[in-house]
Amino acid sequence: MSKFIAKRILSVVPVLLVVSIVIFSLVHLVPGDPAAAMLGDLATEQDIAALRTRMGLDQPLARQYFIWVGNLLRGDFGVSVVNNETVASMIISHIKPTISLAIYSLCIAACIAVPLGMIAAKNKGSAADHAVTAVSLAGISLPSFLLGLFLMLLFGVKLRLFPVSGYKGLEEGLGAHLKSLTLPAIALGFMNAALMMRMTRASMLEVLGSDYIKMARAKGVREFSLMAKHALKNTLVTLITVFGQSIIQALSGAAVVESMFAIPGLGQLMVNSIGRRDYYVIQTIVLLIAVFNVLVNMVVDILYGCVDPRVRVN
Amino acid sequence: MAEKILEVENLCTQFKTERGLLKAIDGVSFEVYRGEMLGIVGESGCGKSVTSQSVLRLYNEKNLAVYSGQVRLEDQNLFELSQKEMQKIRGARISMVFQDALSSLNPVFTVGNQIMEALMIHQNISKKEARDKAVEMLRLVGIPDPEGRFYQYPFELSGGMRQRVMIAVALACGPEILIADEPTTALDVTIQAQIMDLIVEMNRKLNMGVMLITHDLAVVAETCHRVLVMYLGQIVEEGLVEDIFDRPLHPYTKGLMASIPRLDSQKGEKLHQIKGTVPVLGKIPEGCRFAPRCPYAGAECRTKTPELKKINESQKVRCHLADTLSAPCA
Amino acid sequence: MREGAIPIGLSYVSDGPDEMEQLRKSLEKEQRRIQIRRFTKNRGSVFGLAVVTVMVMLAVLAPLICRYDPLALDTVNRLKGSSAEHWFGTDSMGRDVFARVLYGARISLTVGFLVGITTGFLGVLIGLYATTNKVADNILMRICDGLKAIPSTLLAITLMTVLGADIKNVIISLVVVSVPGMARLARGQAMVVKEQTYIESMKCLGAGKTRILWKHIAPNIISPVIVQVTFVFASSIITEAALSFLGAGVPAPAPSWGNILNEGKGVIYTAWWLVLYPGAFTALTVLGLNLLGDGIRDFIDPMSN
Amino acid sequence: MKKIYLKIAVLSMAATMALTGCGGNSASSPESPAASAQAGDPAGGTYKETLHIAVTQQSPSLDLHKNSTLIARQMCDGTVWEKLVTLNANAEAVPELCENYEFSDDSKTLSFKLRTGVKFHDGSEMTADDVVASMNRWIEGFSSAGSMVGDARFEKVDDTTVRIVGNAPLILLPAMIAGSAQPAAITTAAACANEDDNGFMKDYIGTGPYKFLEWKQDQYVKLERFDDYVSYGTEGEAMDGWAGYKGAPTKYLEYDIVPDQATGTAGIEAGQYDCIFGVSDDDYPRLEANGELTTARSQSGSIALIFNHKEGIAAEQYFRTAVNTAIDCDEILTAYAGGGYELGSCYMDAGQPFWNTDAGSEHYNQKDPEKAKQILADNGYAGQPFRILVANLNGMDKMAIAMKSELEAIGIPVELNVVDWATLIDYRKDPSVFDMYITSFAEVPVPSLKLYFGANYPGWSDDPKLAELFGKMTGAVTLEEAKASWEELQAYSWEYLPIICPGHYMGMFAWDKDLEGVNMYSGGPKFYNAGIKE
Repeated sequence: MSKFIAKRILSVVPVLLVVSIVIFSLVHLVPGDPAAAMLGDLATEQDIAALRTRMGLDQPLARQYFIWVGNLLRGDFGVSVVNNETVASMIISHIKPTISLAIYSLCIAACIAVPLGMIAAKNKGSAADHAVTAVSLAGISLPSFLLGLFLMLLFGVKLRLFPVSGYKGLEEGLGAHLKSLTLPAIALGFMNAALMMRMTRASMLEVLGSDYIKMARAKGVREFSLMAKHALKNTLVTLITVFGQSIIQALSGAAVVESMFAIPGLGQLMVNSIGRRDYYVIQTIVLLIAVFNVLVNMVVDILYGCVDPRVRVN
Repeated sequence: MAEKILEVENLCTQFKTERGLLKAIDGVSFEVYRGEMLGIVGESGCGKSVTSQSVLRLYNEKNLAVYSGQVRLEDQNLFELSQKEMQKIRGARISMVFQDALSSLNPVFTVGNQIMEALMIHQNISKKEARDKAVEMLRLVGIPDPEGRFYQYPFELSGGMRQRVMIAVALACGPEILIADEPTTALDVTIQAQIMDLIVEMNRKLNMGVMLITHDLAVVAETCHRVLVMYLGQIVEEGLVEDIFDRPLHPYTKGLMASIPRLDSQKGEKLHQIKGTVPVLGKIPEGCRFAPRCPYAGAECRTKTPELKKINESQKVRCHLADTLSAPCA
Repeated sequence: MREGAIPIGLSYVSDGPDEMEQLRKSLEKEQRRIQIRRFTKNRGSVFGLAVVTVMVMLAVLAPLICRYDPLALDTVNRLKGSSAEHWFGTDSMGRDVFARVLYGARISLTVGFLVGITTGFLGVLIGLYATTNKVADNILMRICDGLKAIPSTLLAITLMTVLGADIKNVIISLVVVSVPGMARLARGQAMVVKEQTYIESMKCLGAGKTRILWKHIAPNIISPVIVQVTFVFASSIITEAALSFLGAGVPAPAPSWGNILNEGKGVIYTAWWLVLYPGAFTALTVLGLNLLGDGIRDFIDPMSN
Repeated sequence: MKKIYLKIAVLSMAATMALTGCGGNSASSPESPAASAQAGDPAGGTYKETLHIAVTQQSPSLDLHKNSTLIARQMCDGTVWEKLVTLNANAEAVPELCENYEFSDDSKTLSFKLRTGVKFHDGSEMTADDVVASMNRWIEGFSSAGSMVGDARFEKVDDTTVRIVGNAPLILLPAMIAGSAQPAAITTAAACANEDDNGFMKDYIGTGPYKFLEWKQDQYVKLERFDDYVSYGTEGEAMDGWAGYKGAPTKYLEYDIVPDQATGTAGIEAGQYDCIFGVSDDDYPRLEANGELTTARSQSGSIALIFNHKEGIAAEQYFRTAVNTAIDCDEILTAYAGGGYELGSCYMDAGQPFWNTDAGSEHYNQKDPEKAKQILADNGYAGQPFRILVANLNGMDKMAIAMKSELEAIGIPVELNVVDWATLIDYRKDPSVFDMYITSFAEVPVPSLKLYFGANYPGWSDDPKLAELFGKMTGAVTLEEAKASWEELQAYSWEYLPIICPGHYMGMFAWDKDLEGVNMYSGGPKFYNAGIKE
């Protein structure tokens, strides 16, 4: 197992290399630069040019890349153009809302989707099944920003059940925290829920149609135990994959939802940073998400091994 | 004759499909006696597997299958039981062995666990007893090092081993009837023989009735006492092995027998073939179901459905021409 | 489906080779008939096909259906609700929303379609050639992994900022974002097919590499690719809308569903129709494509579900 | 000739302004913000502890010396930092941290007599050294100031006097100190020296009624009342523009950063914010009709359609004239802002009534496509495409779309290049990629800060007569003289067309109807006298 993990960790290196080169070149190919953004709307060209030189942006690109990577390896992520804050502290202050939002939306998704998907599969062709299928199709077809707008209009303005925007940190109380995140979490989680429901149903159907379920039934296993023991454990592999995908999706896809609901998370930081050409912040966030991506996939693979003995050997 | 333990009477199984109800088996009746081996043969799609699974009511009755007729296990009609009562029959009194052990054993549980499960469901015994018994079963079906194998997963075993494990699962609770649905099809020839030997041995040792479903006539000839020949959801001929192999009455049975390659046949001689193919279930011909492919079929055969008639003490046949064709053919 | 599938197979006793061939053909025909029936019996996929067809028709026939030029300004009549003249109302520059939504369908569907097709082609190309050379395979797959590790919306936004707002660039960005997934799929499938005996036998017969790749492997991996293409089509429509929603998609004044929505976002409280109609069209089209994709998958591979 | 601005003069003027309804503000609510700009009285009752103010963006830095972002000024100018002088309602520079200031007869020497006893937020007292350091840092960070004073710098005369001796008249300098995009905030000498790697101030220490408390990126900027604040005016008296007494009735000002306009609007309707910035024109009528809210709008700046005078078709005078003759400013601005604009040919905004002039207005908003066609035909226009570079920021691209449709009607093919703002800032440096770009200018106190008159500013209006008139204005010895030159300059400008100024955009705001004392003079609400009585 440790060999497997070590191998996986090592395989992160080429991925990160590719990601860092791609994102560095992209970011530096984008027209405009942070110097102009730092000086504001009415700054003169002279002032901008002077700042650019000061920031080392007139150096050759390759040199800038190696400087950046060198600093990264030393644990120095650089400094943001906003208020001269270090990228590390900026990310730390922005990652909390994103994590909260991701966990919240995943909880909503998983708690609803998995049982519903199983019920639908168990009662294939029933009204419940059709309802679940319809909801999951709607979810897959409804972009989060549309759903977000709708939720905001309905629950925030018309019914006033939830605040339309404005993030409340955990330090302001769990209730307020969750309340401020409910609408965005639904907007973000609905598509994941739909996907999970669909996958749960599909893989459950596949499992239920399998020979070993027939065999289990033939040896007299009770229906509940059939679902809860035989079927669920075999469905877990699919569920773990979908769950892993959803975590990545929730973290990386939060940009639109976060800026819509004014949640100061990583996604919003990223979109804002693109606007102000905050090179180091953009690059670090993308790298961070890439690392996270790889880590989640690794954890998923390890969990596979726990669930399915066949994977353990390979 | 030995004690009759299972009696199937006028069993019909219909499937709910996109095109409405589809009759997969139509009025099948037979008995199984204690200690006997009953072979059920026929082409793929003739309904032999459906028959065996209908006996255990394995098809989902909510949205897939509609059963009618009777399946009596010692005067108890299985079709009248609740699902709960049915669960007590399955695996305990009637067990089943499937064709593909790799897909039929749950991949995520150890083989020992799967045998124990059957034991713990039906017998009120402790985990430890169940474990010991499971190891015992593994030994019984001829698995070397049963203690070690106990903790292995199905994918870690060879095909023959897996099949033995499945037989162990099926026999764990000492059933009165074992249904073996093409138990050797997926195996190598040498392993096939070993598994068949095992089934025959178990049949003798445990004195249970075995329903052997297969399309391998050679296996039937070697192991079974009686044979049912099925065609398109009906039994077309029933009889002792000797009867069927030596004096087949139904033209279809004759065709089957003629198509067995024989050592004494001439090299280069073409094997016998039955003309045409099995029709789709939805398009069952009128009259005798075999008529379109039957070389002897006359006018009556195409309009009137024949009954399964008793020809002699042990043999029944479903053919209008049974009497005229009773002379042995080529 | 699997539970209901009733085994219909070849008899082990059968006819001669000619008849075998005939039989195979008739069986294939029967199979096709069953597939088509399965497709048409599935109300979802028929609905999907209908929605997509209607959308395409609306897009193609937009100039005949619309009374207004989608670009014609009429600032006096800005942000007017539905009326006999303007079925879907007008936007903040007085343009007819009905016309903009229909013409928007042209752009959104074109973007989605071209992204789907291009992604499919490039994915197969990369996937196939990745199987021919271990080094190339490693490099290509690492690049794919790298690109996949970057969140697609963010990657697309950045690409758009680099390339500049232009429909062509929207397509390029979305293709870059979706090709890695497709390439991985194609490669995986190709790897499986490659190991199969008939490919081995083709090699023994001395068939050229390119010939084997395109004539023998490609057709065998095309089914899952086609299914995936419909899903890329659908997701591209969503991503395009998201890009435009964030102001980095199809540039004004050309209408796309995303940039109509982007405009509507600012006035959602006064002019909800600017969000509702393009939103509904987007959701409906994506729904249609998803259903169609499911239908196609069942059609090609009934065992998949 | 000596001009001394004294406290008394300011007060009398303030009274007049109050009577006339306060010049530049056009508040549409029944409760005029100017009327309610009564100084808050912390002693006269308790006030809600924190005001939540939703703003749409945050600034890269709050260093006002070096950063020209509007939001930084809206939050901090006059609130955290004060200047030697500030603007009254007539956009004249009047004392704030000085007792008075005076020019020499040639207007080349400007001296300030400093107030004493003014406390910085770090507890220290303001000295002449602090002022000199701050003013000189400002000059170096703000190239418009730099180009006015050349290499002249502030110097300490005695403990309470500082002065600057310029090479040319400095008559426009006080207004620039008071109200330019980079106002001359006074901070400590130590804070001036403590800069980060990019040259921005690290510590935000001012003399204003609020001290900087906390800035959570993308969340909020929080200010806290500075208890040792010594105000300039007298308690209870009305403010005049930005000048006068600041009472700080509210303990905390929290500027919440809410980028999405619709979210902000929904938030104030749901009672989550006490005030929101950046209300869109489409939401404005609804908020105006809401009995719980007070709304206000004021001219916040002007739009500039800037021609490329260096290369391409727009370098031709006839072409610029034709474009200006053809366009319908009303339509262009409606497309951009709905009802959130005001027409007007004056380059300066309503907040600077002193500089208001209609010189050149006969060339403004002619909407005469036929005449424009004629001009094009007479000059042999061959159908070269007209490339407009525009950002999708705040819907500015809609102006370009409207122009495209208008210009194509007279036979000018228009190519739009819609980019994001940072890209526009980059692209506009290259004269080969555009013929016109669109930008906007926030209010400036003096016309010399209209950067587009400079030959080096992207657009490159390199015209001898324009330069001469501009020089005449900046070199004027009295304000009246400067005003006269400005009129001449604007009249010529409408012929030469360095830019087309189609009109002014409105800043629109809404706040809780119980919120009193919001200062609405120029550039958005200020809250140093605002509070909600409990």
